[in-house]
Amino acid sequence: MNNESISLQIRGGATCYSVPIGPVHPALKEPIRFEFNLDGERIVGVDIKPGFAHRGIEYMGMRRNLIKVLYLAERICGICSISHPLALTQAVENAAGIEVPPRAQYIRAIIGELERIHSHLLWAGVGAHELGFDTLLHLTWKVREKSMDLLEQLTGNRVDYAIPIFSGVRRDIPDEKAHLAYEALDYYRGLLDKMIDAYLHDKSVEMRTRNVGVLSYDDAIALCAVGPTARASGVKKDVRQDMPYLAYADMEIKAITPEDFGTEPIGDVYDNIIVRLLEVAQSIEIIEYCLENMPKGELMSIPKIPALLAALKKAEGEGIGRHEAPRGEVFHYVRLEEGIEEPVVWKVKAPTYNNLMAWIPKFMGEEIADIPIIAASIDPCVCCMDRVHLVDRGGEPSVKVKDELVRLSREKTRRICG
Amino acid sequence: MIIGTLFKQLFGKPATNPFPVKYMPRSVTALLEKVGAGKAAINPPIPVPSDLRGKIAYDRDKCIGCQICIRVCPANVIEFLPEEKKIRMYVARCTFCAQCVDACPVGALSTTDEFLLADTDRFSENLVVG
Amino acid sequence: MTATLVSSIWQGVIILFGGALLGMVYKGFDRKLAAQMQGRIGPPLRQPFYDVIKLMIKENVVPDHAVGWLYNLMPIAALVAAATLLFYIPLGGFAPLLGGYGDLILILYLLAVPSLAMMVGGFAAGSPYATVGAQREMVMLMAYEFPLAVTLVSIAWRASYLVPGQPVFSLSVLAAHPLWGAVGPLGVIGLVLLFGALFIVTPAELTKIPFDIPEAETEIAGGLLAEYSGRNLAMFYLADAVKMVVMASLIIALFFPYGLASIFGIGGGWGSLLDVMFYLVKVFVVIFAAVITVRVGFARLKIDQVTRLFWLPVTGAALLGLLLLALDGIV
Amino acid sequence: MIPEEILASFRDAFGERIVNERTIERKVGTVEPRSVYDVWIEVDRETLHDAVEHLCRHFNPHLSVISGDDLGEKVAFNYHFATGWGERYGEATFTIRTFVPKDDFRVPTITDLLPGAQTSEREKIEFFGLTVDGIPDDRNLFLPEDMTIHPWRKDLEEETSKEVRRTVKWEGRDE
Repeated sequence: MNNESISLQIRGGATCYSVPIGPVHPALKEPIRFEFNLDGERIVGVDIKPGFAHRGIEYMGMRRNLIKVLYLAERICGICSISHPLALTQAVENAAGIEVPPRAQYIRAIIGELERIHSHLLWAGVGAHELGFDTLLHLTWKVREKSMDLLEQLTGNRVDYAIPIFSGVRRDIPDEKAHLAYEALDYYRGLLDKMIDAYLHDKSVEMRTRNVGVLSYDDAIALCAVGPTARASGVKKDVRQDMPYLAYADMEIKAITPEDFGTEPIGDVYDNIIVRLLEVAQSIEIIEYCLENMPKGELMSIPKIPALLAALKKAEGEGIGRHEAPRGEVFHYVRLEEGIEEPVVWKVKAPTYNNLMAWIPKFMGEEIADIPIIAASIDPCVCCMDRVHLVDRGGEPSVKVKDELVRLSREKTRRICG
Repeated sequence: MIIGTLFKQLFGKPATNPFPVKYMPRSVTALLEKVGAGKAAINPPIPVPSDLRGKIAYDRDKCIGCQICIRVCPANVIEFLPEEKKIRMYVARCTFCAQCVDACPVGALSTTDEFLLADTDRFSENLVVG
Repeated sequence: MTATLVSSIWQGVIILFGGALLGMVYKGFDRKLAAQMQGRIGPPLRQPFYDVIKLMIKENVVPDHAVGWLYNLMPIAALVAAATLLFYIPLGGFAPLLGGYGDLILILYLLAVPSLAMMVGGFAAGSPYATVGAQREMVMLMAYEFPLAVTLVSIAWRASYLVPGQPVFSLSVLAAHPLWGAVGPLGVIGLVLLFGALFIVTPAELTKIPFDIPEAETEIAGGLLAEYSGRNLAMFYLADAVKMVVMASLIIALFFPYGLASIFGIGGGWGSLLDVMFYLVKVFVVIFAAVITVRVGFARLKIDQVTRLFWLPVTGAALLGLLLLALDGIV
Repeated sequence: MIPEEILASFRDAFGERIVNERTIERKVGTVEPRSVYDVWIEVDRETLHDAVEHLCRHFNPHLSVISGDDLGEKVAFNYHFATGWGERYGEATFTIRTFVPKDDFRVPTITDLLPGAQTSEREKIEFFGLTVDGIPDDRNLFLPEDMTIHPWRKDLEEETSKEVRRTVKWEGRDE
């Protein structure tokens, strides 16, 4: 691919017209704006503008103590609500040199993989909805409930599990709860064939996804794509395999590509479905291994919170934490200084941050009808800031704060009712 | 084949839990009044585990006023009352991480399984603990 | 003379309101059963009525860039065309009110009018989504009109040999002389093919999944209807409901016009009532099979895929059906 | 990949131009612990582009992100790469750090080598006010287009907090 041609902004010729998609659009689950230049139904140019939900989390995080930062990190994304804490705890533990007890490592991995199951099922449902196949959406989300229920049983909440903490985990998985996990795993194992049948052997799904939104192997590498998006193109990149961490270091984990399904990787949406469904199967195996081989022992190496706060305040150094989230690599960089409770630097990299650029080759040359499914194919998670909004009504674009928006809304209500 | 599943579901029970009522009532407030008076029943929510991280309960007598919970609370829910050396929590801001429960050295805080906390006033009696 | 006119007007009013009412009831069934099939509870059966009432009292927004008069006129055109259709279609075993003044060809044109109205409304709305939707509707019309026309004309043409001396393009004549018993085995195969073609055209005519491309909620946010609101949207909604009944009635009139009353030998008022009930059941079955099951069982197709589907296999099936009917006439 | 290999290759190619280098070994695994490595090297801004080019030519890197650390007079930019992906235990993180003085606040772009770096570079432009020479697109990415403040610059703290405070006023209560 010609490097100069890749930009977030590619414009077509003069005969084109432009169609804006987003920030509010039924195809998008989170606010992001695409401006497509179209020639008939064909996409010849695209400009991507994220940032409608930028909350300044890193800015906030550099102004509060690390335990508070942990829960802030959990709220970067509601779906990867364990991935960011896992990466952050590892970064801080690497920086401060804190050991994590083996049992805690296993529990972190179990919750992480459960999240992968529910996230991939969520994605599969959204993908079906984008194709206009709502029935498949409802069927998929119905079975997704089981993993959410299990997470609620194990952690005490359906989202934002609050399980990892620096130096360990906060809750144990006792034997009386482990059987619930086995039950859920059996449930999913029995469903896998049906899922693969419903998605991969359905004619209308195949018609809409095969050779649509192709990301070539070379583009995936040049654009630094991560996670299932990269693996669908045949790039065998998976942090759990490449640079193991936590309990993943005890297991033989292999990056899943369409080759495991017996097909050549093309990098289209269909391959994305293959990779994600097979990863659900992989997660089931990992959880089972973890449950069976979970060592006994303590949960936190520094169990007292005041002692933990003191240890973190004393720590000096920098650390990198990486975790293979359902959508790809999550990366946290933290620098701590002695005597300062807050992280001096905290940089968060969510998977969509890398995959943003992968959208461009995927969109180019496709049709309007493919926009939703291609947009969904990288499983975007637009986790970003602000409660201000730009409004352009004839004059200069101006920043409206919430009070003003409330006032405008009330005015309109009055106008309609009166 | 998916069609088979569809027909099975056509005659089966829907997956949706009809909490609180199956269809939108003509008037929500009237229904709530009726439920309050015991004249109507609503469908219960799906049972939650006993160790759900719900609304935090506060044992005022046990509290020693050490303020560790205030240091760890990510949402600044907890206010310190200096005269009495006790705390007050504004549940409307709570993120239900229960870190304060873990941090409390004397066990004055605990989680409950209460989660139906919607209210029109964020300072209502139900949403201020302590 | 005056008496017949008054009675005709009365009948017309009854048919109009009855048709709209029926359409909304079937829409309610459509939503409820689709929900059940998807494992949901779904809205109550009377939800379409709530929707229409709510839309009627909502603000009618006209976008800044729209061509106002055209934009506001099109919903009325769509509803009027759909309502007019009711007068030409045999409902409940009765002969159509205006059966003597128009025939199958008129019905064919009237069926296209609501789609055309939506298309013009979409272009007039001045929104890119509506424009894309209108372009898609145009392509869709071109795709499914041909097999639809072939199907209707083949049947009438074959009937012209079997019931000589009658205006065979009139639906009531066709309904009175079902072809199934009159043709040979080749003809039956031909009729089955024609029925299949009409069956596939039905969801496209009604813009339901997998052919809801002009509206495609997740792609172009409702497309043609993206800018419509309030009363205008309610009129399109009603037109759609009426069209559903009309399409089902058309299939019934052409292929399943049989009544129960003659079989059981019940005459008079009770017989008519039984036939009406049976007709309602038949409409329900057709809608269930051609609309509800199809729309929950498939993904939305793309416009090029739809065009290919209608021009090659569906048109092919319709033409083959025509050929078989012709052969049947010769043999 | 053993980090020595990468480091040796860099020493050969750049010699004295590598200001600083550091390898951190970590043990992972609870049953049979094995080592994984974090490698850090520091180069001058002038060497940055060459170093990344060398990395791209020989080690097929993946750029995770570029992080920035405001140190007062200058800002440290860490280019967090990872190389050797594709096999078990094959990967090591490889961070190239460069210090950029605030009075000459510019770095060369690396998007000509790795197009995927654009997101990260644009983020540095808006959040630090950095100038990236040769980047094909330097518009704001995450922040509104008319936003002029640079939130991660510690010397511009006052302006930033004024903007932040204006937008996070809690309805009915000024905090």
